[in-house]
Amino acid sequence: MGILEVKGVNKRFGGLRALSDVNLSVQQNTCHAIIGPNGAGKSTLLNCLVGKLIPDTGSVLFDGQSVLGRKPHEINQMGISRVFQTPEIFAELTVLENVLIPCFAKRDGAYRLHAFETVAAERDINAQAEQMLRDVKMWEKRDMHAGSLSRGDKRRLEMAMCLSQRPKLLLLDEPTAGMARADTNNTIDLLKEIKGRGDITMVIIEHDMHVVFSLADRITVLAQGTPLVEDTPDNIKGHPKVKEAYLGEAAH
Amino acid sequence: MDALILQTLNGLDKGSAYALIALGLTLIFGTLGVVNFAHGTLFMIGAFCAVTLQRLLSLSQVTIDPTKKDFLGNALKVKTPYIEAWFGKDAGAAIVNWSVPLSILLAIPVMLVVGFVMERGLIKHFYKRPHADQILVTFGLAIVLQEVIKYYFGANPIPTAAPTDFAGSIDFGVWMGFPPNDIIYPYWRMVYFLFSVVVIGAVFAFLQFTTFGMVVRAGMADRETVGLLGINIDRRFTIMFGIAAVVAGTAGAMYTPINSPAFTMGMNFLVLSFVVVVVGGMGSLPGAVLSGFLLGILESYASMNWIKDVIPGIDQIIIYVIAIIVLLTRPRGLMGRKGVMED
Amino acid sequence: MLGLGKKDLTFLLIVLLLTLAAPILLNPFAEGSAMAQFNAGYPDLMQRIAIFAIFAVGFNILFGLTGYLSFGHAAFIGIGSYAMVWMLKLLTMNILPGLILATLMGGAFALLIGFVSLRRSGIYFSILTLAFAQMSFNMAYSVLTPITGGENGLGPALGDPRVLDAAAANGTIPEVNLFGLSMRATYELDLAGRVFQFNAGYYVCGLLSVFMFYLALRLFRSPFGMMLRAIKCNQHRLNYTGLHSRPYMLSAFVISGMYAGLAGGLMAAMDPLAGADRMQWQASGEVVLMVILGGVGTMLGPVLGAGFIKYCENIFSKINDHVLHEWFSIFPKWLENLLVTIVHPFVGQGWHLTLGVLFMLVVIFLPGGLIEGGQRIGRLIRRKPDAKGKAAATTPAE
Amino acid sequence: MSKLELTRRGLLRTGAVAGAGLAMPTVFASRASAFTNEPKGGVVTLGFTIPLTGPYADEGNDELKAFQLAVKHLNGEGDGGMLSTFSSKTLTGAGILGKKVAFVSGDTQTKPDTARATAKSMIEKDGAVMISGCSSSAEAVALQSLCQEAGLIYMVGLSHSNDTTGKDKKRNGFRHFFNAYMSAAALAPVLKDMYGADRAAYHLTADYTWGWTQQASMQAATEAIGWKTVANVLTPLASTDFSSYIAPVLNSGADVLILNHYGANMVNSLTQAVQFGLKDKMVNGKQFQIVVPLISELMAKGAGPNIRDIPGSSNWNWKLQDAGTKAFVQSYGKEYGAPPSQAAQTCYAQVLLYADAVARAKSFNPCAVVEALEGYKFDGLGNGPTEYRAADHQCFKDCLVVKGKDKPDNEFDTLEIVQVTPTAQVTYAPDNKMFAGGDLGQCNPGA
Repeated sequence: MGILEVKGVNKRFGGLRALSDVNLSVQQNTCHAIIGPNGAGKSTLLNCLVGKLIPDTGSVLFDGQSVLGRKPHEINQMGISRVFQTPEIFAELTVLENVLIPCFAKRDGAYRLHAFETVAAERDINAQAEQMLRDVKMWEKRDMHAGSLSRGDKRRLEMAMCLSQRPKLLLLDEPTAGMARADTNNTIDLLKEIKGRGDITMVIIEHDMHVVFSLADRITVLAQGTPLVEDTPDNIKGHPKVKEAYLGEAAH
Repeated sequence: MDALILQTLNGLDKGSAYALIALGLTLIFGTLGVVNFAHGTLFMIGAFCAVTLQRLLSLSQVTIDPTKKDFLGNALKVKTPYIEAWFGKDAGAAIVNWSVPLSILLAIPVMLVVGFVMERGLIKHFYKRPHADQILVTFGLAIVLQEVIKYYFGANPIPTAAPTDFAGSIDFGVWMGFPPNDIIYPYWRMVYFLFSVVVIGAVFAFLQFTTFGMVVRAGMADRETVGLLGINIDRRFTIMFGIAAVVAGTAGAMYTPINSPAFTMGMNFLVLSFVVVVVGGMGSLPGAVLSGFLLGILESYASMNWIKDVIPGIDQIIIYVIAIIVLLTRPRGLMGRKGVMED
Repeated sequence: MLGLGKKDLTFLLIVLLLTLAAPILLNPFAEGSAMAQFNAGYPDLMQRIAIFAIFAVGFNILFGLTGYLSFGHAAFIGIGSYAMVWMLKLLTMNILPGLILATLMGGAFALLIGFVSLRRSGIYFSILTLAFAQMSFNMAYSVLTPITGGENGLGPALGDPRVLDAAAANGTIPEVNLFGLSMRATYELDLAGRVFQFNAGYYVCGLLSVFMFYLALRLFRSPFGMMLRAIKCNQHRLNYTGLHSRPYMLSAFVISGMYAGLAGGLMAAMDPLAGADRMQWQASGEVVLMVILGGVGTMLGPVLGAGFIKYCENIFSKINDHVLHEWFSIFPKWLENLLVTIVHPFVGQGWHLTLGVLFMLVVIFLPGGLIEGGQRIGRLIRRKPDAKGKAAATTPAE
Repeated sequence: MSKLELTRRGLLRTGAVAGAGLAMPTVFASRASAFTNEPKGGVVTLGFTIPLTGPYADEGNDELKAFQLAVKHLNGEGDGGMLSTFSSKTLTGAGILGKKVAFVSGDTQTKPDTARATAKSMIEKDGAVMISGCSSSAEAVALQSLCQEAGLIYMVGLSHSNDTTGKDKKRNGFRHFFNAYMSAAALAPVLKDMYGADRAAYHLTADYTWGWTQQASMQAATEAIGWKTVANVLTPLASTDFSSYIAPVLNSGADVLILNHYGANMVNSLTQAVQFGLKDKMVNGKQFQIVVPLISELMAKGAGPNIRDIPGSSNWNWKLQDAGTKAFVQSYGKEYGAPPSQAAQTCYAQVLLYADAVARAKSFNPCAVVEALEGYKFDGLGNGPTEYRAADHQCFKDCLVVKGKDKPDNEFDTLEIVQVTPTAQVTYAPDNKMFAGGDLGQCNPGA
């Protein structure tokens, strides 16, 4: 039994069948990549995992509990964090504040009227945030407005925000999209390091095969809304079905 | 039953004013994406066009008539409007009498200019700013325009009469087989309702049947794509802003006999017209018109004595109650489109 | 100390000192001098500035931090005022129970209105709050007249029970007080031709406003304040970070409603007649003007804005042609007349025009309000090479 | 206005202190006054609160003109107006008690809230020793209680509600204008003559103290002559569109519409009633009629031809032929080019009455002024012999029944006087139930 169990999920948009009968099992503390050509339903699947979309049929269980119909903040409180395709950060807040917020959310839950405590006085949380920013090598930039960061830094910041919550499951939606090669490598290193700690499960959606093959323990190939194959990276590399699925797409 | 018909009629002309203002607001919002808090002020400026014309027409030559005495015992000063001197007494008096309908001729160019200047001079710079900024800057503009009018015309309402030919009321009841005096309706309000129907019809026809209108409608649906076709959408939108100003302005000018124009009338209508727009659905022209009439009529119904006996004070709050219910149950309003003003 | 950093503490102390010394600071010109009409150090105006500062600071907690533009906050002012007057009528002329009830009622109504309005955002939220406020106003003005006094206004009367007070002697209504200290009590000090009025009511308002300012300062520096700013930035991300934005918004709404309720209560305490007009949407618009003019999202901005508008309303509006002619009398007659003609529309009855123009200029050119204007000027004067780098790094909540 | 004298006082005091050398903390002398804003220099400041915006703004503008004129006359400028016809001869044009009269004025927006704020700043900033002016009774009641609390005299402007000198009367407040009860008492017999005893009335009433008491007075008086009351509908003072209130009148069975509206409110409601054709209709076999119990020249001007033949009552009219009226009309007309309205006359008279009371009492102390005014009998201010009744501070005098003139000779010829109702007919006992529930209380000198 995996930490994340997707069973028989179907989703239609009008006449379009976005997901049909998707089954997926992600084992604890592994990195599971989902790849597939454009329009294969990767994003739809991800949105189903975080409660943004509700599948027509089927179930999504995380840690034995259903995530369907829950609001995003409830899902996050269950231990699922998400990195978006374009970095979603608090642009007008400082880098440090961006990381403090998830730390508070982790400690205090979805809502707490901590109106008369002072941020600066919360030593534990500040220490946590500092550690996290040092980990991603952004401590020097802690006082900058997050909106003025470079794209790569924004991505790292978002990652730091997610990781600072020590989630059980980290969902990454094309974490290296639009990044320069050096940044991509940095990100891979960072993710490898996190993975190396052995206390986190990752689900990653990615186009960049380099990233996928450096990180993933298992790979699911999605095509036209159905999982084509699921296997280890080595086996996927030479799989005929995968080649067939990607054939239409010149880019890959 | 007769009371219901009476209040329906009564609601129609209130609704006409709401619908006309809401129509203009929606045109601006739909085409330019700007929330215009100064729109009520345009209505007010239109109303003062009627006042101005009336004043212009009654500019008088002063002669002294030594045979008569004024209240202080001095010789009486007699005023003769120039217009009577030029066109003869009867023709002159008739022109003065018809100054309100005639003021439309003044209101159209004035409002076009006001609209163009507003759009080119101010609103243009706010297309890319957040809606809150647009609300704030147009709110500021509304205060400024209102104060300018107050400065020139004073704080008091200025009675502006309809042509005497429209004095009195129609007895609708008699046509429908009710006893006389059951359902009466002033002629001028009838005129106002017909006027609003014509204006609304003209705006829809313009959008529906002219190429210009087609482009604008396409632009309302998808601005970027139309821009890509090499059509200068911005200029057309400026013209639409002018048209919206004209709709509001003429509506204001024609409204003067119903309600004496005062500098506050714009702000008074503004809140209501926004409620109308939101109930109708932001960006939906038919929605604006429909909800304008609907709210006008419901407001009239609510002011019926027996309803007020059941729910005291309902006439004062009905519009807001409806707005709240609609917004909570049909977030996009009665006929709103998806994705308008939604974050 | 007081849970504030050193910088904030100094800041608060300065505000406190300014508040205490206001009767002197606002009366810089000798009585009878030509400039005396610019003196603002009389109780009524100082009370008003303090009260509207509370209102604006509270409004800023909602609008400044979360970016939700409410057009209906005046309703809470009215509710606070009515609560206050009813306490004065039923319980005692001591303002304390009234102030507590006013704050609570403000909060309670805000909870109700906020709960419904916050289901929507953006302009829909603005319209919903507007609708609620207009509804409250119209009801207070018509059908609720037995409770609110409608157009007459609601004030204490001779026949009121006032169960906690001793029976009133000689047919006069007892004075509004705080544990016996009359709100009208004024100590007048005649010094070098200046008459300084130290009024008990003002000090109640002033100290309360400093206290409310302090609470707001704490809130701005708290995790809660940070969450609210995060809502303004990116509500989407906040939700995916495990935080439920709606209760945060609702709390902010209720807190700002309580500020408004307290302000309304104080208003009625300083002058025990509550009219429905203070609930009208134009009154809600006024607080928006204050906050924007001063500097939205800043600590001091709303206070500045409130002071500025109330000062103009009371002082600017009294400048008539007569005064203008006096000012410009040093110029030749034709120039004097010309200047008076130019200035005339902007002063006296026309001060709203000045306000409108200024407001537009601020929205267009100075989105940070007077505070930003001050900062820009300060930067121009200093012009240090490192100023640029620092400016980018300062937090917006100065 | 000039406050030169005050400066001198300030200088003198500063000089004295400096002379005393490094002497004492007596520098911090608190100011002692016998009463609120005791005028200490050669100038006395009066505060005029008038509505320049809002539904009664027309009246407010006229009041301001009258106040300015009265101050001029008190200071000996202009032709002296009613100073010469006033029965008391204490006022000689040398200010009040030798002090030059200055004034401050402020807009009340026809709102009691704003009126109080305006008055407060006049009291605290400008040092006004007396407040006068208003054109709604809500303002009057609000200002009266403020002045009672602050220890000033309040000379009511245009306020017609019974409550002003009824349940909300105050020792420090005085009303020259007549009231709703008097209107009804004067009007009812005339209405009976004009329209007969078998009538059914429909009331539209401004929803505040004045409207309520006016409606109650009219209902009582018309029912006493045999009329029936069909309905009474309250309309908010702020409303401008009355169509939904007027539309149901005709089929309600009523044949008279009584508009308990004033100012712009009344101009709008009357215009709309005429638009609905009410004036031309036959109901119950009788010509439908409209009555406006309180009419002013300014409203008549605003309503234009619509006011023709409509009866109502007035406190005063410029066409009266007594010496006081003539002097006032001359003086006002020359200054402003139009005859004064009843609002102007009452405000002008109030300022004179106050000044005279101060002169007779030889003190600005409110308590002395109260004593001088209570039970005071005077004449020559346009209303004939008048008494300030001590029991409720209401003036008792003749009042007028007027009606809109059918064929006006000129633009000011809007009303004609139907009847001058003698004082006796409109007098009532202080404990009349329409005025019950109030208490003058003690006079309050403040400070």
